[in-house]
Amino acid sequence: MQFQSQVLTNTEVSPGYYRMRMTAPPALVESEAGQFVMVKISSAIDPLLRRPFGIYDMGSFATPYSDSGRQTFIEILYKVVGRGTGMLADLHQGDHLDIIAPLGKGFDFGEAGEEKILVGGGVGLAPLYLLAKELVKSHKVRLFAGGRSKEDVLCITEFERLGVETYVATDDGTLGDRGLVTQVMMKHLASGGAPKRLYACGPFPMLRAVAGIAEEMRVPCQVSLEAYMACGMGACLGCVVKGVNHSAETPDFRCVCKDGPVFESTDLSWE
Amino acid sequence: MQFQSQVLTNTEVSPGYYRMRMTAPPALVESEAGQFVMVKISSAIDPLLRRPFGIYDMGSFATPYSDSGRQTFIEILYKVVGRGTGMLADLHQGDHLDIIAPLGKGFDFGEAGEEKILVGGGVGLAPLYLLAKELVKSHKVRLFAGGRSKEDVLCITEFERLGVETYVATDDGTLGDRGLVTQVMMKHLASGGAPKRLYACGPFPMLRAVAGIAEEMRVPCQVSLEAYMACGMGACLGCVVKGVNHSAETPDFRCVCKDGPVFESTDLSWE
Amino acid sequence: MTKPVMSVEIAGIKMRNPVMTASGTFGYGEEFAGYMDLESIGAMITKGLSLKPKAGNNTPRIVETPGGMLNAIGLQNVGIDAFIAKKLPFLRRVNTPVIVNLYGNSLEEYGELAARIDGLPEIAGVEVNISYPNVKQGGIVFGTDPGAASQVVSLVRSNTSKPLIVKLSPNVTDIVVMAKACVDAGAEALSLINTLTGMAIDLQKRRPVLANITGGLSGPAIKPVALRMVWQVARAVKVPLIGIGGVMNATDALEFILAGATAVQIGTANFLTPAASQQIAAEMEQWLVDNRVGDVKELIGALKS
Amino acid sequence: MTKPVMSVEIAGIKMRNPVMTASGTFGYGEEFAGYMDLESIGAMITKGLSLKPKAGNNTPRIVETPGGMLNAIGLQNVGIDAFIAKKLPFLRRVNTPVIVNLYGNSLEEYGELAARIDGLPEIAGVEVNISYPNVKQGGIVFGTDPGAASQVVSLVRSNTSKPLIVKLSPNVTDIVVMAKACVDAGAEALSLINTLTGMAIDLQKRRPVLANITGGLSGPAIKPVALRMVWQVARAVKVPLIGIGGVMNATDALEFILAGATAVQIGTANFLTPAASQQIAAEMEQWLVDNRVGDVKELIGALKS
Ligand SMILES: Cc1cc2nc3c(=O)[nH]c(=O)nc-3n(C[C@H](O)[C@H](O)[C@H](O)COP(=O)(O)OP(=O)(O)OC[C@H]3O[C@@H](n4cnc5c(N)ncnc54)[C@H](O)[C@@H]3O)c2cc1C
Ligand SMILES: Cc1cc2nc3c(=O)[nH]c(=O)nc-3n(C[C@H](O)[C@H](O)[C@H](O)COP(=O)(O)OP(=O)(O)OC[C@H]3O[C@@H](n4cnc5c(N)ncnc54)[C@H](O)[C@@H]3O)c2cc1C
Ligand SMILES: Cc1cc2nc3c(=O)[nH]c(=O)nc-3n(C[C@H](O)[C@H](O)[C@H](O)COP(=O)(O)O)c2cc1C
Ligand SMILES: Cc1cc2nc3c(=O)[nH]c(=O)nc-3n(C[C@H](O)[C@H](O)[C@H](O)COP(=O)(O)O)c2cc1C
Ligand code: FES
Ligand code: FES
Repeated sequence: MQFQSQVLTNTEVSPGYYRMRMTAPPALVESEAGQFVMVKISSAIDPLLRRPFGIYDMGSFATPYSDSGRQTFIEILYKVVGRGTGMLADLHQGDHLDIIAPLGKGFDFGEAGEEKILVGGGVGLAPLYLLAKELVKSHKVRLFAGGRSKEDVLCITEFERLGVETYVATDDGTLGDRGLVTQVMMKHLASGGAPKRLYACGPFPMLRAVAGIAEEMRVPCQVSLEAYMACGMGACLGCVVKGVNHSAETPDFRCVCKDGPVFESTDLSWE
Repeated sequence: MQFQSQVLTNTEVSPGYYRMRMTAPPALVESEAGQFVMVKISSAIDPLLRRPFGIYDMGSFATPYSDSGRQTFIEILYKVVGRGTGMLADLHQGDHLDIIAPLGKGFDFGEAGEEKILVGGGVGLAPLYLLAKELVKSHKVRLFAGGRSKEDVLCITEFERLGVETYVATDDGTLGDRGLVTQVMMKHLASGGAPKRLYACGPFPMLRAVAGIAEEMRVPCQVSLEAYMACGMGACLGCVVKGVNHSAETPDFRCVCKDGPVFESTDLSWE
Repeated sequence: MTKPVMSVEIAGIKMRNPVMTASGTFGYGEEFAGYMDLESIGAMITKGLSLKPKAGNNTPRIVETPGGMLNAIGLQNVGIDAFIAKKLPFLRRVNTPVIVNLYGNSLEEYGELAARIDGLPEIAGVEVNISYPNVKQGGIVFGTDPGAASQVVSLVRSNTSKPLIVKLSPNVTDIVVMAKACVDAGAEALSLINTLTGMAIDLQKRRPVLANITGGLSGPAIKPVALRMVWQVARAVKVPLIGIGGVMNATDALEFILAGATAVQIGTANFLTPAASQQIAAEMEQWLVDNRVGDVKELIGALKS
Repeated sequence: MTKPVMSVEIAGIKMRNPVMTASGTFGYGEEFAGYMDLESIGAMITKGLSLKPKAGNNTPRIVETPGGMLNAIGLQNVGIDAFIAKKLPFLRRVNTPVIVNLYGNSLEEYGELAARIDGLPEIAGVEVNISYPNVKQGGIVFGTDPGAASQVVSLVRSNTSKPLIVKLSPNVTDIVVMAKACVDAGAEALSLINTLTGMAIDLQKRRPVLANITGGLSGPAIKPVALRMVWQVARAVKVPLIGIGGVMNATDALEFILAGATAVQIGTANFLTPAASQQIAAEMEQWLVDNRVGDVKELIGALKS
């Protein structure tokens, strides 16, 4: 669905990281954890393309201005990395955005009661929050959050409020354990019981490491990927990744936008 | 001079017409009536080129935030005609603009004591206000303001507050006399004494008519022209108009941006 | 006022309005069904189809540039047979002409492709892509050499009786020479332009952004070049033209028509607004109403110059 | 860290840094003196000069396009003699190399122009414009025909001993062919690219916007095409290249250098920010410091691909 949205809040939650809440049509609360939005940041031709962001949270609040008495909103959590996100960070309450959402395939919640592990690197935490919100209803959930430094570890309090057990790792040791989040996770998993499902979102090397761990532990693992996108709906074929059956002769390309962004780790080629 | 400016106010003074006040460095109060500014409306590449606007007013106000205790400002009066002016109209207090000013040659005030006539068509009134402010110090000033309809006649009260005698003409007769502003002017001039100098700004046909009247009455006349501009400083040669000596063999092109925008009417070719 | 006439005809293909979707930017149509009414536009053109399925290039395949984008998809497509088996059944149910965009690695492949679709009633016409700049083998030669282009067009012409449109590359010294060669060889209409060859560089990595190094530039940035070429070709050939390049709204579309195009194709704009083609057709109609033009055909080549 | 080396040399012209101003976008230099330090950049190139003063085209001569602008100034210039008499004295006092951009209506005029400036010590070099697309007579032919280009370059070469740069048109099928023809005929350096030929239309008036109908497209929109051409030519010829087309900031400039340019020219950007060339040179130096590059020359053609 394409719709016009208004910025409600746009707050810097950590240096260079923003959390933005914006209005959305009521149908948007049906979005699945792991789905994403494509945002046209300016009605001008610069930047030309929409920018993709995972849905961080959604909900509604009471307002006298809507017929139903409630206003639906969605939230994104984003890092300023270039021109588009830089312009996004400059927006104020009341500014307009043009959004296409919800897009892509979300996470599979697995079976009730099983323990679930979430692994997030940096802003890769974004789509995991909505997932956690759902999972805690019927599962024990642990989160391993990694980042380069303490500024890159986001919204831990929000996860803890959900009742998620959180572990933090930073490359420089300024918050939580020092080291890669996957190393820290392995240490903790070695002591506790084996989880039943892994979910990961973050940089590609981290995802590959998590996929490897899942393979070793023989547990299912879903990863959420990023790719440079033009359309977000399977039309441009710009965002492809190699599927597990890919070879030069028998191409197996999958669209991150349409077949993903969430994939079973075993469906992808990890070279 | 190129400087960063902040919008102070941006008000719709008539449907489709806005008056914008923005901060400027102290040196800008030295600008001459008739000079103009080039505004970069967005730091993005769309719109790419700066847009030219006459300086409508300038001054300073007391503020605790500046070292000198005062903040200099300039004002423009503009009509929304396309993308650039449309985006300008959307700006709010505190938004940033990149400005080059002052540019071009301003009006010549002539001799003290002589009666001066100003003729403005639509938003062509803009540069005449600052001129009037100066002229009223030592001259009697009359203004003939024209427009298509009553919405297109701007800021008359402001001129009257300066002590300028104003006459209004509209094409449809919804305000003042019905007819072309030049016709109305001729009627009034026939009755009063002959003025000593004419100043005009507005659409080209109006300027040509005023130039013709001036020639007949043998009084000096200055006109302020518009042209599509890229640089505003004499570098691109995009904004030229034909000078009085122009012919195919002996080209006489003048830059509106640098040789103007104010010209003696007798210096131009009016074909 | 009565509704203006919006219908046009290209090489015998009757379209309800002059708005078509450009090859490679509209998937196989079905991707857009949830966003717009596929029966609101003039025609749909498929992703470029080759004889065998093609994997396409490695990623990155796309990158934004000022006012445009570069793509080097490398013609990833399911191949003509899978298209016929899996994609055409959906399109068959849509009451809008479907034009297949064909791309051959060799002269023979073009001929074979044309023969393969000749008997299919649900295909309204063929757009031959001789201009694809991203695939090293062949493509660029057919698109920039009048003799080679002529050979391709003749062969396709003799292998199918479908309406035949040829899509031209802008990466040439003289587009008119290419246009004439194609028309002389049997093209009944010309589409122009395909993408301009360009490149983007990642300074920090000191690498080309695209895995393919160069790619095709599309979007608003190329509109002035496309308009110029349509105008030039319109004065040199008699067949209908389809204007392509940076059409984002009805104004852009009508400019192409004034320059001499009978219809336009919407490319990059589909990525920004999935319903762009439908919206543009509707806005064009409104413009005709507002400006008291009874038939869009009155505007074809109506530029005063 | 010690300051990085910013100096480069083009055809024997020593420049303090690789930033030059492009012909036709920097007036005769003096227009910019109030906005920047003319001694902060590598070189200045004059507005295109012809043998006789030229009136240029009628207006409108310029129009904005998406991410760019079209111009059809028509080479309005004071003529070579008035330039020498009236404009050069100012430039003589500025300690920055001045390169004259020359444009002839005929082969002979090119030769005559070259002879006219040969003896002037204040002129550091010549940039021959064979690519001007706006003047019907001649220009476009020299710029798109390798044989004609070769003739012009040979004649200029034999009429002056000044460093000889040739500026190429992008409106060709194969820029490498043109580049090689010019180098073989004696060009010691190549500037690329000049503007892409384009057109803009005023829908309401149903007229071309420009009085000249077509014009030259410049600005950010053309950067991908320019980068691609610099990269192609860099791999084919040995002479230094000057990259031109949409350079707005130091990142753009350094991208051209990675693609194979020894220097860049700033064109349209001068209109947006009169001190653009000075700022870009300063930002480039800062980038070298931040990225620990000791000499800008290390980056020439350093693209990994
Ligand atoms: C499905 C999906 C979900 C995403 N969710 C989030 C999110 O929740 N929060 C968040 O901060 N970011 C998210 N991203 C990444 C985000 O889209 C990019 O950071 C953003 O588009 C960069 O825009 P820019 O204009 O600031 O960067 P640019 O100036 O365009 O580029 C700056 C850098 O970012 C890289 N980049 C640009 N576009 C993308 C892209 N589409 N994907 C990955 N890298 C890109 C460029 O290669 C370049 O290195 C997501 C991406 C995808 C595909
Ligand atoms: C010296 C000078 C002083 C000016 N002072 C004022 C002023 O005080 N108030 C005011 O409202 N306008 C003024 N103008 C006109 C103003 O610059 C244009 O209206 C504005 O640039 C249009 O920008 P746009 O992006 O909205 O229009 P566009 O979308 O670019 O074009 C819309 C229409 O406006 C015309 N136009 C575009 N640029 C110019 C231009 N530079 N000059 C004239 N017409 C143009 C176009 O041809 C087109 O018909 C002045 C122009 C000049 C040259
Ligand atoms: C992602 C992408 C893929 C494309 N694939 C094809 C293709 O397969 N065949 C073809 O003839 N043109 C292809 N094109 C070119 C478009 O059909 C069109 O000619 C071009 O994009 C210019 O139009 P635009 O500026 O409206 O996008 C492709 C363009 C894009 C952006
Ligand atoms: C207004 C204008 C006038 C120009 N005049 C000339 C000229 O006289 N001679 C020439 O060789 N190039 C001329 N050019 C081309 C520029 O030098 C440059 O090659 C082109 O603008 C691309 O660079 P840019 O994108 O940085 O502007 C002109 C360009 C513009 C915009
Ligand atoms: S982003 Fe276009 S296909 Fe995925
Ligand atoms: S606007 Fe560039 S010379 Fe006047």
